[in-house]
Amino acid sequence: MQLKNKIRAALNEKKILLMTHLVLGYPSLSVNREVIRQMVENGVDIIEMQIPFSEPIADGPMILKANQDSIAGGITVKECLEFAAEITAAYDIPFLFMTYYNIIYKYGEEAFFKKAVEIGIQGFIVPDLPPEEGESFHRLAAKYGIAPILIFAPTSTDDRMKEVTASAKGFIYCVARRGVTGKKTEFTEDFDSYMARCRKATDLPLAVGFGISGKEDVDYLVGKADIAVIGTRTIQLVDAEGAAAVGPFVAGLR
Amino acid sequence: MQLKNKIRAALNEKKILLMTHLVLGYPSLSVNREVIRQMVENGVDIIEMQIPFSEPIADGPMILKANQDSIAGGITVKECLEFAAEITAAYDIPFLFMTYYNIIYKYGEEAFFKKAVEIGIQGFIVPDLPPEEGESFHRLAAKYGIAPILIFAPTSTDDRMKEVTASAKGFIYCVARRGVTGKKTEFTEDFDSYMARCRKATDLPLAVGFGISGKEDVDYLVGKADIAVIGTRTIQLVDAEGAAAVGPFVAGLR
Amino acid sequence: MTDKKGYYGQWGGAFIPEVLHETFVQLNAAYNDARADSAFWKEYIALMGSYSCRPTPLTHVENLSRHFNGAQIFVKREDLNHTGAHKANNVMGQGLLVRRMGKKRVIAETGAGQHGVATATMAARFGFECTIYMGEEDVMRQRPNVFWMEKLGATVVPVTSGARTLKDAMNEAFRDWVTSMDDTHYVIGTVCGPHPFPEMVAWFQSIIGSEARKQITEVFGKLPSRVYACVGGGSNAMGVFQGFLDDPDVELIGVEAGGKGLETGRHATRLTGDDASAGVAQGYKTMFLQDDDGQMRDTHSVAAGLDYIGVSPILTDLWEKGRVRFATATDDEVMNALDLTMKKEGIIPALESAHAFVQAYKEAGELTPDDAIIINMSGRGDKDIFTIAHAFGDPSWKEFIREKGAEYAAEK
Amino acid sequence: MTDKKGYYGQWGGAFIPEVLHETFVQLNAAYNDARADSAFWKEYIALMGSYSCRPTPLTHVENLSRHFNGAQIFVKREDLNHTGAHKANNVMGQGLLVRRMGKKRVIAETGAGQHGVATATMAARFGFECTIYMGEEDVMRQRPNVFWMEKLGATVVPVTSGARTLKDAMNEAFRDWVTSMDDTHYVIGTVCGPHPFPEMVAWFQSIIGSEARKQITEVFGKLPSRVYACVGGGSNAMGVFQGFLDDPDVELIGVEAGGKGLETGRHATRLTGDDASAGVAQGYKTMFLQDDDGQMRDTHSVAAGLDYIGVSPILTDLWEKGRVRFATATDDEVMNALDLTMKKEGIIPALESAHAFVQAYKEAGELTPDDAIIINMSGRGDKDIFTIAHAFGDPSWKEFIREKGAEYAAEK
Ligand SMILES: Cc1ncc(COP(=O)(O)O)c(C=O)c1O
Ligand SMILES: Cc1ncc(COP(=O)(O)O)c(C=O)c1O
Repeated sequence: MQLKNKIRAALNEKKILLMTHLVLGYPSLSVNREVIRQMVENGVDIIEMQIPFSEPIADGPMILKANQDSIAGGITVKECLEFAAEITAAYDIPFLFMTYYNIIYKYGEEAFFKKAVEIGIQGFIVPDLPPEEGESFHRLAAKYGIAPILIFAPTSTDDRMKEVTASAKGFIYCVARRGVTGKKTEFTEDFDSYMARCRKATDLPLAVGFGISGKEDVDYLVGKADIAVIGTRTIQLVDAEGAAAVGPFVAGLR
Repeated sequence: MQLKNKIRAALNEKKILLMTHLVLGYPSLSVNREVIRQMVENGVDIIEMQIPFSEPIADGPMILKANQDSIAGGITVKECLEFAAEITAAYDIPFLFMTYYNIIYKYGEEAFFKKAVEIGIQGFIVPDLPPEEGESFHRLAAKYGIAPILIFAPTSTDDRMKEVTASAKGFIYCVARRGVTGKKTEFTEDFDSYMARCRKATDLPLAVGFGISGKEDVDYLVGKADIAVIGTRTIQLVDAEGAAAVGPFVAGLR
Repeated sequence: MTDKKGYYGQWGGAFIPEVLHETFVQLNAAYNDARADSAFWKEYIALMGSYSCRPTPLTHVENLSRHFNGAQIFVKREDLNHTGAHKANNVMGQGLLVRRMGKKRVIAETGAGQHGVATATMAARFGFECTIYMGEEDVMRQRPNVFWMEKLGATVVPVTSGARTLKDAMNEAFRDWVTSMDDTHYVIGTVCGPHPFPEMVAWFQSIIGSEARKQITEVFGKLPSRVYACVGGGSNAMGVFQGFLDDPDVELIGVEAGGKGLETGRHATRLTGDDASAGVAQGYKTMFLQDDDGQMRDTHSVAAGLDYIGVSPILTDLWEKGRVRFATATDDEVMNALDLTMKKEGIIPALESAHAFVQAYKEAGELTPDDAIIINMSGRGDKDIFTIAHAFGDPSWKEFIREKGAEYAAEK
Repeated sequence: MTDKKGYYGQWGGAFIPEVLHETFVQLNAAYNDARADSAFWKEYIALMGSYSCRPTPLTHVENLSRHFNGAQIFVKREDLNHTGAHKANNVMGQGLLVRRMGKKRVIAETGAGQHGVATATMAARFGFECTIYMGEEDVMRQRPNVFWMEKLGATVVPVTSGARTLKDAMNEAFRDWVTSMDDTHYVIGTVCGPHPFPEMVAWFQSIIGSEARKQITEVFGKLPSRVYACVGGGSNAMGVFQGFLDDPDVELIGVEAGGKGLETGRHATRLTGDDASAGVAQGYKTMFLQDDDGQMRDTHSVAAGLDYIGVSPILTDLWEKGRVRFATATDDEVMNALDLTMKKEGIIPALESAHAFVQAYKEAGELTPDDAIIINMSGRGDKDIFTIAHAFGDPSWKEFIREKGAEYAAEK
């Protein structure tokens, strides 16, 4: 089933879906494994697994550090892919790859898509690949049935949103504010009118990410967005309290 | 009696005269006093007393240091003049002042000449005052009957020697070589022809200084010059062996 | 030479986070406007003439020419620019553009600090706020430049992520920009990054080449046989090469940092040798020093300004097309060339620039006195005393620093 | 303006040891020949254009002009010369003269090291042997300049006599010269010393004023109301003033080093205040800082290049005749002016030059935007990082030096 349809179906049962994020290899694949278990068992709907890259320009300090520590720890793309295969086999929710374009480019674009299909990955989030630069990427995405998750930002004009939507599948990732991942977002009227513009621009479900850190935020997003994305917060949690803390946290979000 | 005539008279008795040099206040006036006594008692014919100056550009390291130490020790021009008065009163040989022009200029040129006459000084050696710059100086020298001792150098042309002689009285100070005081002079054929040129250029007695350090040098000068000038060597001697060593040294020179 | 906008052959592009899309739309518009407006270029030329000292001279180094007994060697003196390097051309140009866009703040990355000082200078002159990102490692190594940036009124932010050097500072500048783009312009320091930066920086730097072409024609009566420039990001090289791109008889040679030698892996050589491969990072596509997974590698050069993973997409294209030849100079060769240049001509190239001298010296003897070659001297070395004196291992310098250090330690 | 050859009013002359008489005869002849030969000046201009970057710009500093809400302030950018100061004008000119005289070796005195570096540079370029005399105190304080001089191929001789600073280095250079004059020329660093040096150095430096006059007329349409320059020996001041000496409406202001304040006695102020008196030393007659006996006093300034007992006889004459007004800037005022200039305009005056800025800033508000003033920026400050960072008491700088010092100490 297509990612978009899966999301639509899930939304029949839940007011808002939860998508979580983690960086593969940080602090280790075995901790990742446990974190994912806790997430899935506590009701997370979608998980984006970030394959680390040495130059993650769209990420804030926390995720940046996770990327770099993971690489410093010796993680390879191959290990990430193997791990992903294991995970998708174990759990029946959609898994996405989040990574920077160079990882895909170096692997070989088509080979990477093939591999993702083989693993059962449903979508890619590539924050440094705007649609104009992704011609072959989008061709291959269509060919292999992988959803290219594209991004709206508060700085996107209506026209730009239209343009982006045209290449997007699955859902749209609405960046909640300017800046990078990791800082708290203050929800204001501006945010509401931004979300209204997003809704108008696309038929795809809307995920909201950047700075979503607790139940209050998730509650605020109900009715405005379809998916709440928790990124940095769970990494912080694992750093501070270990993988076991993730389950209760996730359970309390909704 | 005029300085020149005194020298001529003395040369009737000696093959060569000895002129020695010291820096007033170095290492102290009381050591100067003793050194002068030793010099006079051992047959020195003329003594040049250097009033120290902070910028003695024509002097080498040893005399330079003597100048600067003397000033650092607090010597004043006034003390130098008083000391000179005491010395000229005590000994019956010609005494000269050697100093740089600024000392005279600052004191007041005419006042300085007056004072020198009062003290009984017979001549001035001012190494940074070429005749062209000494118009008032030479007028005053004539007026007060003080001999302006001028300088020939190996670099002086015959014409220049003529020019210099025209303003000179007493004797000519022939610098033995290029450079500053203190370094040993090697006497070569060049030196002999230089001395011949000097002799031709002037009727005044010729003193030779710079690097004259022992009997051998003095002997060499006999017949070529009228006065041998010992500068740095006695300062070194006093530094190394004390004032008492000066007498025997001087006695052994001729 | 672009097929697709912002591409040079297969290289270039604008791989930017979506949040910057609008910023780039505006930047492209402002840049294209400025480029179409001849008054803008006139203003730029006037500014560089009255604030820096353009045209910079082309010095005929006769002693070196004789020494190598070959071509007449000419040196394009970018070291005489205000702030001491060609970096001034780029920052002052971008400064004019920022004023045109009505922005009030600039940010920049810096490695050695040269571009940081230039940007801080420009910001002071234009009255902009200024934040400079600099790897923590570099902040410590290049304290003199940090001191000047701060004195010029800039805030210097030490970057503690990654290798804590240039590329990380660049990433960090992007992170600032995605927050602050409404009033802030990111002044990239070289002909790299997402479109329109490579094209824009190359445009501002083209002032070097157009001057040099005019000057060599005047003093030598004909074009040079070869033109040498060091290549970090590639801005000084692109600057001088543009004067001669359309003259097929003028050979253009880019010189990369060979560090401890290609075979050691401790270098920053992208287009000579086989250590680099195509990739996409920091917003553009070029040849990067990266591993098989696409992770960027640590690089090394005695010259901080050449110590970078990527290279201008425009140069990569010219390399691929065979228009620009690339060569490599090791740290040791650089120190020797520096020494010779100082002693023979009284000029002190920056360590970066000295790379170009190395290759020119290797080749000068292949030509005759009827030929001319131009070396682009991108900057002056006296700003690098800590690095240069250290690299020469000068004992008196070390003693001086020891004593100064002890003096300051005693104050604590 | 000279009655007697080499005199300016009652000042100047050539108080030289007899052994140098012939050397000066030859020097005067060579200088007069060169001066009469228009090809010589043409060659000089060409050299300064191709090796240094003359004409140096005249920068309109608009931010500062607005800040003081008075005259339009223009800065003559001698900092953009090769080696970073106006000293280049003098040494390159003397270099041409040395070549003309057929001598093979040059010597020079240096205080801060600026003139030493310039001379070493010139010597490298002309292929002369080079010895630089520098007070031992200064060798220790100004190690970076010593490093460059040595790298440029010069021998640096630490002078251990006297106060072990500039004047002692000058005496020592004379001592070398009286031995070596046959093949050696003494490149005096400023408009002082025995005739023909003041006149000759002023001639070479006049390039500043003739450019500035032309430039201000072009960009401002009329002459400036006032021209400011710092005065150590007086060469940069004489350089720029000569462009306007015959324009009685242009007021010329020389700014001396006030050090810790005139009242403290720790300064180097000859023509402001009453601490100096007429004297003869170092070969010429001028106002010297000396005691009642005629012994030279210790001087003080944060700017090593102004820290000198004497002053150009030409300036003393212009002062006596009322053509040049003199003022004083204290060390503290200098640091403030430096700070303001960096922050407002992105230019870093040398500590010496900053003295001129101080006085201009004090007076700019007395004039209107229809008036222009010119500040001669004799050199750039970035060469002085050790002094400037120290004078600002910058804690990070001190920490940096402590760490570097510890690193080098550990190597022992
Ligand atoms: C003096 C100098 N030359 C060259 C470079 C290298 O940059 P690019 O290749 O962009 O000219 C730098 C960079 O900092 C530099 O400071
Ligand atoms: C930058 C600078 N300005 C001024 C001076 C003072 O010299 P003058 O008064 O001869 O210009 C010096 C001397 O070293 C200097 O280096």
